Amino acid sequence: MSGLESLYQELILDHARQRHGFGLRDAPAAESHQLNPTCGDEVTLQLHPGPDGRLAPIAWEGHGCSISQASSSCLSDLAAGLTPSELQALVDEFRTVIRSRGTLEFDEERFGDAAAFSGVSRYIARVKCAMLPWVAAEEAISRLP
Amino acid sequence: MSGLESLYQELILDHARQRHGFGLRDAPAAESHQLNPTCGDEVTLQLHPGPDGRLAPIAWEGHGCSISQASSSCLSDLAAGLTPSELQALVDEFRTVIRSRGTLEFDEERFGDAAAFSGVSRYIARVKCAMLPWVAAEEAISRLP
Amino acid sequence: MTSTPSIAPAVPLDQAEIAALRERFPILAREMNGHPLVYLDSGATSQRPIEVIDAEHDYATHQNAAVHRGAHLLAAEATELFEDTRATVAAFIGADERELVWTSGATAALNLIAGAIGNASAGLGGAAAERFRLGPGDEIVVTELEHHANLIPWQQLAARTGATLRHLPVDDHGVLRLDAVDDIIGERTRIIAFAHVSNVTGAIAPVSELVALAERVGALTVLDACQSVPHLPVDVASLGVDFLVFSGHKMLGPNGIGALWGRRRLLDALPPFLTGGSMITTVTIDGAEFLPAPQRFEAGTQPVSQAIALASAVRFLQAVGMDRVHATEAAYGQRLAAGLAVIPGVTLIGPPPGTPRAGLASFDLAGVHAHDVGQFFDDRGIAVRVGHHCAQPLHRRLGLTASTRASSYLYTTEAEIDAFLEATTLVGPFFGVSR
Amino acid sequence: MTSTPSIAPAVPLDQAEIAALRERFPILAREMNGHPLVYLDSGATSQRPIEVIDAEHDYATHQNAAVHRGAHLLAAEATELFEDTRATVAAFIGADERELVWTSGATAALNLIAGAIGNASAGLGGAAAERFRLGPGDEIVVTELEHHANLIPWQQLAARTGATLRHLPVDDHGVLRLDAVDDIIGERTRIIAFAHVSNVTGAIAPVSELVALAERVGALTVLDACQSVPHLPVDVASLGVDFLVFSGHKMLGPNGIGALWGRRRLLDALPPFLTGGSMITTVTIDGAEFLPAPQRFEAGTQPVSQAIALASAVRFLQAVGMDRVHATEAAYGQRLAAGLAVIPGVTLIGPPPGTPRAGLASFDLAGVHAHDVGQFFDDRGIAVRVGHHCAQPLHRRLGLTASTRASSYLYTTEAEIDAFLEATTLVGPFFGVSR
Ligand SMILES: Cc1ncc(COP(=O)(O)O)c(C=O)c1O
Ligand SMILES: Cc1ncc(COP(=O)(O)O)c(C=O)c1O
Ligand code: FES
Ligand code: FES
Repeated sequence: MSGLESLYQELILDHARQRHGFGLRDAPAAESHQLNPTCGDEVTLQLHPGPDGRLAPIAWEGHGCSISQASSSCLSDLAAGLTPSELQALVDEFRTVIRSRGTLEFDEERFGDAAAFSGVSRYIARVKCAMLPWVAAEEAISRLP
Repeated sequence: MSGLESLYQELILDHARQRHGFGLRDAPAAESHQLNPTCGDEVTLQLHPGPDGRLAPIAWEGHGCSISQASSSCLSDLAAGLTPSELQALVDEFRTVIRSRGTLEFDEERFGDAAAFSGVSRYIARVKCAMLPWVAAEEAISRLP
Repeated sequence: MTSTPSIAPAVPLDQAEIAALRERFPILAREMNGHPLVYLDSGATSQRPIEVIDAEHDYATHQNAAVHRGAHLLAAEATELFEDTRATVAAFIGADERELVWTSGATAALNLIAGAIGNASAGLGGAAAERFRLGPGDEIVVTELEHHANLIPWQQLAARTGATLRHLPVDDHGVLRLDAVDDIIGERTRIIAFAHVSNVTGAIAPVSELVALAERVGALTVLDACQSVPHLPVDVASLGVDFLVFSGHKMLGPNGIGALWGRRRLLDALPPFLTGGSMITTVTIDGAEFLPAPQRFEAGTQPVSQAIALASAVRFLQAVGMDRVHATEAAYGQRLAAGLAVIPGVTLIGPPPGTPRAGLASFDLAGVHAHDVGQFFDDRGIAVRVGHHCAQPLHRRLGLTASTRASSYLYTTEAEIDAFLEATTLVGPFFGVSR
Repeated sequence: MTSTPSIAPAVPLDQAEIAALRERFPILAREMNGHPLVYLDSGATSQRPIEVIDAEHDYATHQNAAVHRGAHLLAAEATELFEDTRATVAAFIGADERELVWTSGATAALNLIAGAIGNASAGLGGAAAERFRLGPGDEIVVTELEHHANLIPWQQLAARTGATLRHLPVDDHGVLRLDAVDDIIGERTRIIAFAHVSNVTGAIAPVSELVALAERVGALTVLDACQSVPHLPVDVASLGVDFLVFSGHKMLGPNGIGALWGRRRLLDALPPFLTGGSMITTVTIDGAEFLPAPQRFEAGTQPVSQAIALASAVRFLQAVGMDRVHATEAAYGQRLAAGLAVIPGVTLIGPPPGTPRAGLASFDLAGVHAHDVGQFFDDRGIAVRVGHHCAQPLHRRLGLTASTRASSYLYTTEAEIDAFLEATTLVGPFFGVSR
């Protein structure tokens, strides 16, 4: 797999084109807006309550590169059915791996499609792209009532 | 003659100690104050009328290094008996030689004791010292009524 | 349209000459991601020839000393070298050396002008500085395509003084609309600040028209020459502006140095901006008197080794000939514009092919974010710039957040331009953008 | 009296260690006027070891690119190198890297603080910046021995805001008079700015006393650490000041770089000073929003190669050990003071022999102008500084226009100190000053 193909895995390009969870909804439990100052891209992300005190899929809007869009899309799927503190644990893990400069890999069991982001961790300049929605999720969690 | 002795010739050190023309007088025909910004030293110089439309010895006060003090002292002597335009011509010649970086020498006939300043022209940092009273003389000439 | 003095068409460098020049730039021999480096980011920062790198090295190794304050020979030598660099760089833009002020870069130079005018407006600088005073009712005019460095300092000046900031708009391609000029520039206009060459569109500003307008209304002109001094013959006398700024690192020189040029009578009337050592005559605990320009604006220890390296860069450029540099890059600009314009999905920003532009071009590729475009190029060893290029208002006006820019210099080859164009055709397919 | 954390007495470098260190400094092998160079002007600017010179050379040769905005690998590499330098230099002064702002030098850093407070006082920076607002009735306190760089910016700030500038006086030897403190520092005091080590007297300021006073009245403290960071172990946390500045070229680093350190909550509340690219989040034609510190204060292209060289200088100093550097120079300071004090006609400036001082000493020689003294030294290859050392108020207070200063560094030998002292005994006789 060439460098470029490890970064832009098919799964990532698919998520970037078909953005799961795109579109904000009324009455979120919490919301966060994040801007990536190096590029000017933005995401607005909402947490909505689902059944059993767990979260519904994340709703979001924003614009950015395919990495950030795909990351938001995968995150939307992943959040569904987690408790806020489980989601926070996932954010922490995601950050650890994505900042590892290629020394760590995502666990496919835990991260599903988002495991395709393993290749991003070698591209220091793109780590912020992948992190963008996760930072927003973290802030939104801290704002939950 | 070592470098230092060519710069500080006996004549120069004598003039620096026994400053001819030191002390301002009332009612000058023209006056100028000059400051050497690199060191903060200053000179105030006066032109006074002498006989036959010619100049009296220059009167001056100020503080500075031995080069600037000796230069003022020699200039005071030299100006006596010159017309203002003759003095201006001397200023121009002095400037040319002192800025020549050692390539020109002062004519002893014309410059008298001030010919001892030939050695200064090789010390770029000290050219401003030697020039200080001459710049003041030039400004004073331009202010003559 | 260009206000540069070279009218006779110069001969572009031929590719053999360029190949020889490239030998002087060690970094151009690097490999990136398994490909030879294709450096098309000179608009951001240029590479340095070995002469320039060595000039700084030699100074640090043999001659380093504090300038202007030294009685010792080492300091006298350093001072002389330093002052010679001022004469060299001033001559390069047709200026008197007393009109050239060293700064840490173009951004610092623009802040200096705006900040000094702000000081004058706050009453500093005495009667001489009165002419610079701004207040409510006064207007500062910029253009919609300015680099943030030539925009935010004026916003800040307006905020501090109560003056109003206005702007000359651009059209849908990012080209300055001169039809709007009469509504914007008028009796209230006190300052007109604009880029000589846009770092995004590559367009060359109508300097003489804007200078004529400024003269009619008595406004000061400030020219951001960051993208012109490195690439075109620039002569301040024929440009007719009042102030001009540029950066060393964009013209084969090092980081950390730039310059402000200004008319002497203006510089001598302007109060200082940065204050400290080496710019004063007399200081008491309560107040200070300042040296005339340029020293008045050069507080503190100066970038001496950088000035020496910059002078070496200037000699390198002079040896090649700025008219030939310009002719070479103008041809590259056309090749880039023409090549991009025909690629499916590409929208070229700035002047259309066939109209004058500098040796750079920016574009948008429908459906692919600029950072993804840049990543694709990087994988092939092609270094381009992506983002808003510090010109957010222009991008917003064009409906973009980011674009991709290729910018050339005298060491760029035709083959590199073509490699870039070929890669551009492959980006859409890679990202599956159907067309 | 010193507020540095090193209490345990460190062992000075022995002369063999110094001889080995000197091998790293190529310029020290130079001859001046037929004599080996004796460089006693490190207080003005220090010399650079080959490691530092090469760090910059290597960067320019292999890695140069614009940082922070690049999608390409060259830019990513440069950005990483650049950000690592911040961590290195911050750690050197015990700081968090988010609290370290690059500037072009200490003068620029002091202007940044004073200018940003000026902006806050003009209403910029919103509610967060309110705490910095100065106006009539407020007081800024400096000392009578400040370098012009830590005096004129405060004069300008006072002039712009209507605040009053006051000063702590010195005694007849140029030593700070703490007995006057209670009359000067009080409820109206908003800022206290002072030098950690005086570049003229070599005295070390009573930092903890002044910080305690500032805390009592709620004033901000600004420490000019130009002559301390290069020579003593400095730890911002134990100093307790709010802001601190220093210059790279005085600590084995290159020209064109310096730093401002500030407490994070203060930096984040302070409006920017220089504005332009790379310090914003969103820019419209009418206004801009700024990044947090440190980027908020780093407008435009940064001194990247200089930061890399400075980090290399810091590693050099760390390898030697700042406590040992300090111990070595403290001994030289005593040797200088004791040696000068007994020479006929010499008046030592600053603390008397036996009291703590840095590794420098300034003096007046009755009947011989300082520039003549300097010339005498120069003829023997001894480079010292003469003049007012950018401290005119101090010199005026001592009844002098100029003095002669010898300043050491880690590469200075005892033999050099002694050669200087011996030469000093010969100056009076040469100029025929009878005694
Ligand atoms: C048109 C223009 N103006 C200003 C600047 C700012 O220059 P610097 O970052 O060197 O201060 C740049 C470069 O980034 C530019 O291209
Ligand atoms: C005590 C002190 N403060 C400030 C400065 C100014 O530093 P710079 O000229 O590097 O900006 C110096 C050095 O000249 C200094 O010794
Ligand atoms: S480039 Fe903006 S989020 Fe990726
Ligand atoms: S040193 Fe001041 S006049 Fe000579």
